[in-house]
Formats: sequence, C-alpha cells, structure tokens
Amino acid sequence: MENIVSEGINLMIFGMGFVVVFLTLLVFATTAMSKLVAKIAPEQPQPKPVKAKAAPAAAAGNNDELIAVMTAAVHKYRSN
Amino acid sequence: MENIVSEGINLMIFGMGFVVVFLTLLVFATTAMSKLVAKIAPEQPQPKPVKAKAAPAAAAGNNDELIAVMTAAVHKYRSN
Amino acid sequence: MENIVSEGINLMIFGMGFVVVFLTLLVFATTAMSKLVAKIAPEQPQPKPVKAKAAPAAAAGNNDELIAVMTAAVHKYRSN
Amino acid sequence: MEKLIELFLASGAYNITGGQVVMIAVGLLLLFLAIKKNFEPLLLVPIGFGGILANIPEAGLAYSAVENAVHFAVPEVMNAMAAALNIASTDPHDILHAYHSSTAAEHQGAINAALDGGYANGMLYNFYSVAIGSTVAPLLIFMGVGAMTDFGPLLANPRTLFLGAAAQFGIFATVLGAVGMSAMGIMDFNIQEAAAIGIIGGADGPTAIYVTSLLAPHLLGAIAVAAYSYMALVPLIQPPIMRALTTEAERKIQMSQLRHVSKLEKILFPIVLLILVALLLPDAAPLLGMFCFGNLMRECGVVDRLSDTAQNALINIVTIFLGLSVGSKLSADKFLDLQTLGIMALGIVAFCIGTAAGVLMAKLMNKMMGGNAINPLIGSAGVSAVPMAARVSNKIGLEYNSQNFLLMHAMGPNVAGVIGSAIAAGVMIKFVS
Amino acid sequence: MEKLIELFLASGAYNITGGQVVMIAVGLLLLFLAIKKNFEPLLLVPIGFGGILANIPEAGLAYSAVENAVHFAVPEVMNAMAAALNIASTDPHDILHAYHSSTAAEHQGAINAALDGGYANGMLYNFYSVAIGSTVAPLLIFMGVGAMTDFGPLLANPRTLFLGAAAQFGIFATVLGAVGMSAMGIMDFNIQEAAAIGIIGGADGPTAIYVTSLLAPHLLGAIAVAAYSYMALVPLIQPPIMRALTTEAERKIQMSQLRHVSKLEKILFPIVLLILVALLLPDAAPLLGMFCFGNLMRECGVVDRLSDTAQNALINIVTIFLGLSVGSKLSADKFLDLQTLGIMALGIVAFCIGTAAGVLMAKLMNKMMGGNAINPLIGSAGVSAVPMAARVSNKIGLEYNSQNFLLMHAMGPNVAGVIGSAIAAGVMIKFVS
Amino acid sequence: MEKLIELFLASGAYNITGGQVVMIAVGLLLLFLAIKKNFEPLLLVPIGFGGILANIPEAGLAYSAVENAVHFAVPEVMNAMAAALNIASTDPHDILHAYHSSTAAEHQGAINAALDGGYANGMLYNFYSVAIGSTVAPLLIFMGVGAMTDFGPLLANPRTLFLGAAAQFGIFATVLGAVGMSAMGIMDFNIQEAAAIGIIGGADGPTAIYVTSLLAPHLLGAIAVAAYSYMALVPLIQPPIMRALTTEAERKIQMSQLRHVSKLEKILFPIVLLILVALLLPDAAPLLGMFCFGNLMRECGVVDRLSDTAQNALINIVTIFLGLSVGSKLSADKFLDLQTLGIMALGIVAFCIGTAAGVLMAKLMNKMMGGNAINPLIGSAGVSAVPMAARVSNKIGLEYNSQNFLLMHAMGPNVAGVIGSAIAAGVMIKFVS
Ligand code: NA
Ligand code: NA
Ligand code: NA
Repeated sequence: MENIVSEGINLMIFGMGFVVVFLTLLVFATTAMSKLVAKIAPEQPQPKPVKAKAAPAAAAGNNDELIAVMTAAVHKYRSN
Repeated sequence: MENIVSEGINLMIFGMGFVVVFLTLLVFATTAMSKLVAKIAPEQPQPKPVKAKAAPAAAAGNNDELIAVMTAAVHKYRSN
Repeated sequence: MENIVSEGINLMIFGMGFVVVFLTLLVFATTAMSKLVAKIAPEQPQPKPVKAKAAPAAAAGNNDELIAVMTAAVHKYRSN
Repeated sequence: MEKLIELFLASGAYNITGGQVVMIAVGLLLLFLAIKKNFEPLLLVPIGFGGILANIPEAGLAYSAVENAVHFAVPEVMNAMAAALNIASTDPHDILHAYHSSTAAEHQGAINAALDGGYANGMLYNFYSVAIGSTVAPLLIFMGVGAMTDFGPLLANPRTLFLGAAAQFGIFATVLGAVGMSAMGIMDFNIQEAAAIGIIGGADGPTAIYVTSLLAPHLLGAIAVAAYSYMALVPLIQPPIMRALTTEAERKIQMSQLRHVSKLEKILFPIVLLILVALLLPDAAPLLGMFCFGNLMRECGVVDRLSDTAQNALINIVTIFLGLSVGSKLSADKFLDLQTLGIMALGIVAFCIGTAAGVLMAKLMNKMMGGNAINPLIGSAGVSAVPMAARVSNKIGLEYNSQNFLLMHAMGPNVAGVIGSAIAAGVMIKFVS
Repeated sequence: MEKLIELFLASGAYNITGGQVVMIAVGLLLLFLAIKKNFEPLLLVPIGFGGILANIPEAGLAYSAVENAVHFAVPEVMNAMAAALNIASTDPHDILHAYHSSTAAEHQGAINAALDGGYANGMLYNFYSVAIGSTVAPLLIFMGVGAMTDFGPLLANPRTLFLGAAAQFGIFATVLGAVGMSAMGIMDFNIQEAAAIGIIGGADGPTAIYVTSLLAPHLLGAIAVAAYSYMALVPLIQPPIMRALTTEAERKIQMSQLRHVSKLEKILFPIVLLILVALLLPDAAPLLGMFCFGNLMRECGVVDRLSDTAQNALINIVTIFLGLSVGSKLSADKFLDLQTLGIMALGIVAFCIGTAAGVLMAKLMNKMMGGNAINPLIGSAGVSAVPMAARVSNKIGLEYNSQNFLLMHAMGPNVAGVIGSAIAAGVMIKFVS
Repeated sequence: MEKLIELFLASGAYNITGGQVVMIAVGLLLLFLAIKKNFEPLLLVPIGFGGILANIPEAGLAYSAVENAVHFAVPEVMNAMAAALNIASTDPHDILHAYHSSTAAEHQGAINAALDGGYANGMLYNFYSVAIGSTVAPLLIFMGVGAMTDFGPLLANPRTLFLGAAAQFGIFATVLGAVGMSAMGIMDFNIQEAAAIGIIGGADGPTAIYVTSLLAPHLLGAIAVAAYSYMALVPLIQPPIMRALTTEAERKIQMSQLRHVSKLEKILFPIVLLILVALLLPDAAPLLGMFCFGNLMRECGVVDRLSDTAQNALINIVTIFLGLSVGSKLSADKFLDLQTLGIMALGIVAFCIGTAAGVLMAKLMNKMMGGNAINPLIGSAGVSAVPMAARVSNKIGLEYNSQNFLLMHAMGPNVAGVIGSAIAAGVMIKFVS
C-alpha cells in the first residue's frame, strides 16, 4: 500500500518536473528560433493576404467570366 | 432429400412469420413514438429552412464583402 | 562474378526486347481499336461541353435565385 | 532463348483456359451493361473489372498463397503442406480439399508452408479477405446507405412497413424453390446455399453480400451479380407484374399528402429500430446496427462532417474494394458451374414473387381497411432496390393518372423493404449458419 | 414450434441482463447529451451508439471469438481451449483468466480453438483491435488535430507555454489522488490505472485514449467518457474556479496585441518541437511526432491536398471507428463497476486542479515579471480542451471588460496544454507501462 | 534521483548515434528540398518526416517487435527467441540473422517471443507492413494516377508509344551498370538489387516502390529518395542532354495538331491494354490492372464519384502512409551504406540514358518515316516523370520556336513511359524475384 503511494509521489514529482523542464526548454528553443528567423529571413512588409487579394483581382476582371465561374462553382456545389 | 425440403419449409414459415411480426411491432413502436413526440415536443410552426434564411441575411449585408467571400469560394473551388 | 554480368545482359536483352514488343503490339491494337471505333461508332459533331452550357443557362434564370444559391454555397463553404 | 521460352510458357496466351476466356467475356459484358446500359455502374464496373483481373491466367490475383502453391504443385511444397495438414496424400486436389476442411492451426500450417515455398496471396484475395472476409465492407456500405436514407415518408405512413414485410416473401419462396430443385435432383444446393440465394430477393446489395459471405462465400460472385443485375432490371421486371395484378381503377388511386414529420421523430426512429432489433433478433444487429448508426448521424444534425464522410469518401472507398473483391469470386473455376445458372434463374423468380407479394399486400390492406388509402402500385417498391423500385411505381402511376405523384408514397415501402430484408437476413443467419 | 422456442431463447428480450439494460440507458444518455446538449457530439454520438451495440444481448459484438466461445461454454470447445492454454480446469472463468495472462503462442492456440468451434470476433471487437489495439486511430486523430492547429498565438508569446505546463498539474495530482484512494482502501487502482485516470486531466481526447489503451485498456470506456464529458462541461466547471482565484482587477487586465508571426517560424516550430522530443523523451515520439507531422503539412504550404485530407476525410473516418471502438468498452461487465464511479469523480477533480494551477501560474508569472502582462483568465486554457477552454477565458474576460478580447491570447496556453499533456503521457508510458 | 538517471539513460540525447544524427539531417534536407525547392513535396514531405521519426533514438518507431527486442537484448528474451528460431547462439546479431532467414513458423515463434517479452512493433513498422509490405499502397496510388491520366494525346498519336518504349532503355542499362560495378568489385549488388536500382530509370514513383518492395525491400529508402529527387530534378537533368542530341532545326519542328479522340476510344483503351497484359505478361497485372481500372473509372463517365475519390481522398490517404512508410526505411543502419551512394549515382545515370534513348528514338523514327513528323524534344518525355518531363519538352521547344506548343504532343510519350516502365517492372519481377 505504501509502495503504490510512493510510486505515485515519485511519478508526480518526476512527471511534473519533466513537463516543466521540457516546456521551459521549448520556450527557449522557440524564442531562439524566432530570433534566428527574424535575423536571417526577415519578412518583407507583407502584401495583404492572398485571399483578400484574389477578391479584388477577380472582381476587377471580366464580370461575365466571374459569373460564369461562380455559376460553375454553384453547379458543382449542387451536384455534390 | 425430404430433410432439406422440410428445412426449407420451416425456414419459410418461421422466417416470413418473424419478418411480419417484427415489422408489425415496428409499426406499433413507430406510431407510439410519433404520438409521444407530438404530445411531449410538438413542433413549432416552422420558420423557413435555414439555407433559405441564410441567403437574404447575407444578401442584406455588405455587398462588397459578399463578393469578396464568393470570390474566395470560387478561388478555393478552382484550386481544388 | 561473370555469372551476374551474364544475368544482367540477359535481363537487358530480354527485358528491353519485351518492352519494345509489347508496346509495338499496343500500337497495333490501339490503332486497330481506333479504326474500329471510327467505323462502327463515328462520333456526332459534339455540342459544347456541359459546364459552359450550364453557366449561361443559370445566368439566364432568375437572378435572385442565383444569388440565394450562391450565398448558400458560400455559407456552406464558410461552415466547413 | 531459354528465357524467351520461359516467358512464353508463363504467358497468359499460352496458359489461358476456355473457362478464363468465357469469364473475361462475362467481365466485359458486365462492364458493357454498367457503362452503356447504366446497370448499377457503381458496383458493376468494379465487379466486372475485378472479374477480368481474377481470370488473368497465371497471375493468381484471386487466389490465396495456398491456392497459388497448389496451382503450381511443386513436389516439395506439396509435401510440406501435406505434413502441415496431417494428410498422407500429396495430390494437389487432396491438399486443397484438406485445407478447406482443416482446423485453424492446420490452416495456418498450410499457409506457412506455402509462404515458405515463395507463394503469396494475390492482390484481389487480400482485398477480399479484408473487405468481405471480415464482413466490414458490406456493413460500412450499409452505414453509408443509412446516412443517405430519409425515413420521413415511412414515418408519415408507418403502415407501409407491411408492404416492405410482404415483399420479403420473394426471399423465402426462393429458398423453397432452391431446396425443391435440390430435392428433385435438378440442382444440388444445401440449405445454406438456398438461404443465400433467397436473399437475392431482398433486392439489396450489401445485405446479399453480407449474408452470402457468411453462409455460402463460394457463391458470392453469382449471387452478387444476380442481385445487382436484377436491381438494374427492375424497370423491366416489375411493370408487367404490377399491371397484371391491379385494375386500372386501382392504379389511379390518389393517396393523401404525407404529413410533416418532425426532426425529433427522425432522430428517434433509428434508436427505436435498434432497440427492437436488440430485443428480438441479435443476429441482425451488425447489419441494422450500422444502418441505424448511419441514419442517426444523418438526422441528429450535430455530426454532419461524419455523416458527409460516411456518404461520400468512406462509402466510395469501400465500394471500390467491395466491387473488386466480389469480382475476385468470378474466377472461372468458381463461377462457371451449373449452380450459377440455377442462381440466375432463381434470382429473377425471387424478384417477381417479391413484387407480386408487395402489390397483393397493398390490395389486401385496402380491403381490410375498407377504403382506398393505398395505391397498390407502391406495393412493388417493398422489394427495396432503392430508389429504382419507387421510381417505377411513380412512373406507372403517372401513366394512368398524370396528376398522381407516387414517388414519396413509394419511398415508405421502399425503405421498409431494406429493413425487412435485413431482418430476413438475421433470421437466416440465426437458423442456417 | 421448436424453432420458435429456439428463437425466443436466443432473443435479446429473454437474455438481457440488468447490467445491459443499465448500459443501454447509459448509451442513450450519452446520445442525449451529445445531440441535445451538444456535448462533444463528434465523439459522443459514436461512443454512445457503440455502447448500445456493445450491450445487445447474445450478439457479442464487442467480444473476441474467445470471449464469445467462453460465453456459450460448449464443453468440447472449452476442452480444446483448456488444452491450448495448458490448464487443467475447463471452467469458463478459469479459461478466460488463463487466456488473458497467456503467452502469445497459447493466445493464438486459444483463438484457433474458438475459431474451430465456430465462434468469430464481434464487429466492434474487430474495430477496436484495428483502430485502438494498434494505437493507430488516436495517432491519426492527433495528426489531424495537428493539421488544424495554428501555433501562431503561441509563437507570438512563447511564455504562455508555462501556463500549459502548469495546468498539467491536474494530471499528476489526480494520479496521487487515485493511488491515495487505493492506499486508503476506498478503491483498488494499480499504478498503471492511476496514471491512465490522471491523463483525463490532460483534457485531450486522443492523448487520453492513447495512454489508456497502452496502460489500462479495460478502463478505456470510463476514461474516454469522462474525458469527453468533462471537456464538454468546461464552460460549467472552469468559471467558478477562475473567478475564485482572481481579483476583478486581474480579470480586467488587457493584454498587448500579439505580434505578427512569420510563415517560416510556423514551419520551423513543429520541427523544433520534434527534435526536442527526440532528444528528451522518445516515448512521446509517436503522439507528438504525428501531431508535428500534421502541423508541418498544414504550415509548409506545399502539400495542401494532404493537409486537407488529414483534416477532413481521414480524421472523420478515423473518428467514426474510434468512437465505435471506445463504445465497445462500454459493455456492462467492463463498465458497471465501482471503479467507474471513482474514475468519474477523479476526472472532475483533475479538471478543477488543472484549471486552478493554470490560473495560479499566470498570477505567479505576473508577480515574477513584476508587471501585468498576463490576464490570469487565460491560465485556465492551459488544460487544453481546445478550443472550448480558450472560449471560456474570452467570455469571462468580456464580462468584466467588454473591450478585452482574450481569445487569441488564450489560444497560446490552449495549444501549449496539448503539448504539455502529450509530454506527461510520454513520461507515464516511460515509467509505468 | 534513480528515476532521473533512468530518464536520462533512456533519453535520445544520451543514446543518439552519429548515424542517427546524420540521418535526421538527411530528413531535414529532404524537407528543405520539398518545401523550399518544391521537390515532389507530396512524397518528400512525408518521406523526410518519416525519416526523422525513424531515427529517433530508443523510440524504435521503424522497428518490428523482434528488432526492438534484439535492440535491448534482454537475456531471457534472447533465449526464448533463439529457441523459437532453433539456433544455439543467443547473440543478438545471430538471432536477427536467423530471424530474417527463418521459415514462416519460426518467424511467428520469434515474434511471439518478442511479444511475450513486452516488445511491440513500432508505429512506422506497422504502417510499412500494411501499406508497402502488402504492396497495396503503390497499387492504390497507381489506380489514382490512372484516374488522373488522360490517354487522349497518346490515342491521337499511338506511335509515340515507341518513344515510351525507348526511354526504358535507361532502366536496363542501369541494371547492367549495377551488375558491372559488382563484377568489378566496386559495389556488391545481387541481381535483385540491380533490377530494383534500374527501375529508378522508370521515373515513376509507385512502380519503383512496388518493384523494390518485392525484390529488395532493404533498399527501398535509397531507391525511393533517388527516384523522387531525380524526378524533381528533371528540369535540370534533361535539357543539356536534349540540346546535345538535337540540331536547332530539329528543335524547331512543328508537329501537326492532334486529332480529336472520341469518348469510346478512351473507354476502350484501358481494356485493350489490360487484355494485352493478361495475354503477354501476367506479372505486370497488379500494377497495370489497377492503373487501367483507375483510368476506366475516369473515362467511363458513370462512376464519377468513385473516380473522384480515387483521385482525391483515397490517393491522399495512401500517400500519407506510403510516404511515412518509405521514411521508415531511412533508419541509419539501413540507409547509411556505401550502397546508397551507388544507388544515387546509378539513378542519375538511369535518368540520363533514358532521356537520351527517348530523344534518339524520335530521331530514328523521323529517319525511318522519311519525314519530320516528330519533334525529337518530345522523346525525352518518354521517361515518364509525369507531367514534369512533358513540361520540359514544351519549355525547350518554346525557346527555339515561340509558336511551338509541344505540351500535348509530349503527353503521349509521357504516359507511354508509365506503361513502358510498368511492363519493364513485370519482366523484372518475372525473371529475378
Ligand atoms: Na428488401
Ligand atoms: Na492538456
Ligand atoms: Na517510365
């Protein structure tokens, strides 16, 4: 009986300890990685994300074509 | 030879009988269930189904946004 | 050592030979099949493909319905 | 030169048997019917193609490692297999016979001997073992079918369950026909085989495959082909019977519009059905359990992504493997047999009797209820063959009364027929397996 | 008549036990909670339904061939099994006991004897063996979860990993609670069972199922039901604890906006995590390896079709089988036990302690950094229960400061909690398996 | 403290070998090439990641239960395994050696001993057994590829099949190279290994994996990596060879527009191909059978839902498992070998010779037909590497004649190359397995 309790206590101490150590190392590793990335491959000032860009681009295009494509999309959606 | 015929007749009588009994019980159970549902949880007069409702709601929204989202949908559809 | 080389040479001769023979037969079989098809089941001059046809058809339809359907499509797309 | 001869001696052209030629032609015929005539193409394209693959000479795609070893019959492998199976004879036929009736341990021993001899299971044999030998494929198809089934029309008019019950008479009459033919010495079917043949009358593919894989797996090819072919032929088979058994006045009966069925009823129905199965016929539990599970996923409204997958990606994947696996049973030595002719003949009888029983039950119900509540044309839909049979009811109804849309009314007995034949399947598994 | 009696004697109605009635009711309750109360329906619908299937009397869907043979206890089959297991007794209980502690060869011998006796594995047993017995299903779910997880918020503020670490205290405190109860004689859990129970506090379904299937598979039903139920109850369980441990001023803390995280960081993070796992705790490699793989597929941007499939078709298929397989462990003889009550009680304690530990850690970090950088309400999200716990943090935050959107801030500890409990799982597998 | 030491002694950091470090670096390199350089990412992302997982020290993810038992070499387990394998030595190396050359029954006995010792198959080993050991994964990929392939350009100009034939010379020349190197003592490849290496020249991933899994599974990692890497490098490898072997006038040849190909021809083509395979080379039946089946599903127009699934959900799922499984063969002890260098060197030679043979054959055909019907630039597409090689032909063609779009013309030899290498695969399986 005592045995299982000490096993439990052991598991708690080592387990919790290990979780904390691991995540602490992960904090360091992640931070280092982020710094390295910022140094080596700094991101260009981003253009707006792709999807948002796609919208005006397509919207600017031929409107008839847009409707045709959307209708095809709807058609495909319906036939599913 | 006689043996297999009597087996077949037995299977027919008991099998068909059981199918009828089972489905008869299912008629009763289903009817009872439906009555119970009508009693305990009568359905409200239904609003129109969700999809139809969703349409005007979105249509009422910002039109630009709608077009942007649809274009994104089309974009996704194309890229599949 | 000699043994494996002669095995390799054998494999090359028979393998390459077989590939050529097989694909030659396939050329003959395919050509014969195509001729047979052209003879037995000549294709009618094709109408335009379905999708292209679907687009104007739907576009010609009730515009409100189109928007409703598209919105539903978008709705479904969003909820995925 | 030696290699050239070796290649020729191992080629299909040298080794092909008449039976294989015939079976490849049968496979091509199935593909033709599926592609050109639209005979249940989702199943018959894979079955037909699998049938061709199974009959490629020397490839042994449909054979187990043991069958492949026996085919080549190398003496030392035969000796090892005979030892594993505890028989004295090393004759390939005797070994194969002993293998099929061996204990599980001997079975494994024979497989080990074949593997040691360098033989392997064919691709289609592996597909068959995993998909059908384990029974998982028909069950998953049934789950997907459940997820596609709307019980609304049945719940709006539960009495149509009787039509689904009556139409199962085709199953049991066919069993009787099969044992009768055996008693008369025309055919030689045992009771398991007769039961499996009868289930063709259930007009439901996965049920037929499930039952046959349990009761008479060697007949699977013929039974599945018969079931799917006749399901595709429903628009030809049923109308004459329906016309012969009904008066023109009956065919014009208009049925009252179906009441609205609430979401809660639809959610509860699969659970009610499952509990009834649990209480009365546990042997039908795998089949109807998966069916109810699929339907509950559909109706409960909170697991749409699972329901979508069950109706699409999953059922499609399983259908591909199921079809190829059934095709593996179209190898010449298993299919070209007088039994197959008997199965094809009995199968169509089953469909006809089921159709007639459904129609007559509808007429009887009208008589007993003293009214004209039911158009007997919807009785034929009780055989299942979803949704073809319901469409046939609708089409014939429209011929006689252009305002009479029977489709939704016929969907009730149509899905009732699915339940009915699954119950019949359970009874058979219980009594004859 | 004889057949009728046979049918009745084999029916569920005749054979049903009280335990099975209770467990079917439990299955229905789970379905009710899932469908009506929206308790993690993607898992609890299949689990609940599987639980009902597992308790269908005489169907033996959840039993192996050996268990089914023992259930019917035909003397000659028992003799064969006793011989295979090298025991003298042919008492069914003894045979089952010997089977569970047999060597692999004896195991196979007993299975062969059962197969020779005509018994087969039940459908759910097969699902369980393939999906969970092999551990593949929870790993694939974890891969799909990885493909759905955005580590952006975590990368923007890596210190929130500490919150995810702290909240795992719930796991280990519960292990201690379980062994304490055993030491006091209230319950009887061994250390493996205690560890599996503790993992409920990880608030992460696939991790709990993975660990339990390795350490205490017989408890899988209770542990999975507890884990998913309590995850669904997070909006009820957490708020009182969060309120009790924080001052109103703390709850109003506004956090600075998260910095932009570049695509490259997101690509590198799963690789960094994987390498750390490889160096420190190989036992966590299957779980975190698949998680990182899913996440890399998501972020790398060149395998979108694989990522889509991992997030949709594949995870849905696996979820169906996983749920039914877990349900198979809800059979009455395995679930109705005092242990189950203990598990349910300990499970909620685990959630509470984890929540408290997360909140307190946030306060401690504020103290140590001498500032108000972290709103302690996001600490509770460290238990995982993605994304429910993060939403709870957000909701309570808004109650006290209607301009304070904590959702993105809480996503950091939320996903950190997933990593934390997977690490805890690895430690447990290392030390107690 | 004891536990801490235990944890450290079992950690990756303590146990990692130089080979594992190198192989993890190789895995990272593959990920870099896939993600940054777009080298066949659908395969190389899973392969690279699987390679890292396979080299996590002490995790044993890529090892079978027996290999894991041998790794830890606990004396009593070694004794039991030696007994099962009927050898006297209990040295781990001897046991592993005996295991690999054991009979099926001894094999199972050794596995049982390992299981009794508490060892289990690693996750990647299980993936490998199911996906590649059974050969199902490459076959399903091939089915999906068939469902994605349009034979229209080939049917419009069937003579391009000769180009696909010629380019297979790369395969057989490489076999000769490999045996030559062995004869000279530079390398040590047996004929099976030489054949598997040659198939890299087929420039077709699933064919290479299928053949290698049958003939030389231990080389699978190196061969798959070589095949996919060089396929990605086709735009670098081919152009110089194409330019060197053609005159500028030849490169400017304009080909006449392809005729319209009817639907019926496209439906019949996979059937014609299958029948030819059945008659001539049954050993190519699994590979080309599945390919034709996929293509028939695509073209027949009545099973679109199956075709869609074969092209999407199913092929994606299989690709994930195939990639991880191939990665499992990148464990240091299997990959870091002089053989791997030889394979990489021979693989690029195979691509070069195949490219040259295709171009020269095109020139020969022009000579023999006494005209300028074929632009020799499309000959290089005969190696397959679909559709990359066809795009290369198109790009170089445009460089010299901006109105000359060769893409569709090059698709003919491109898909012919797939058929050609599958035939070559069948010949090799027939003669050297
Ligand atoms: Na039916
Ligand atoms: Na957690
Ligand atoms: Na090729």
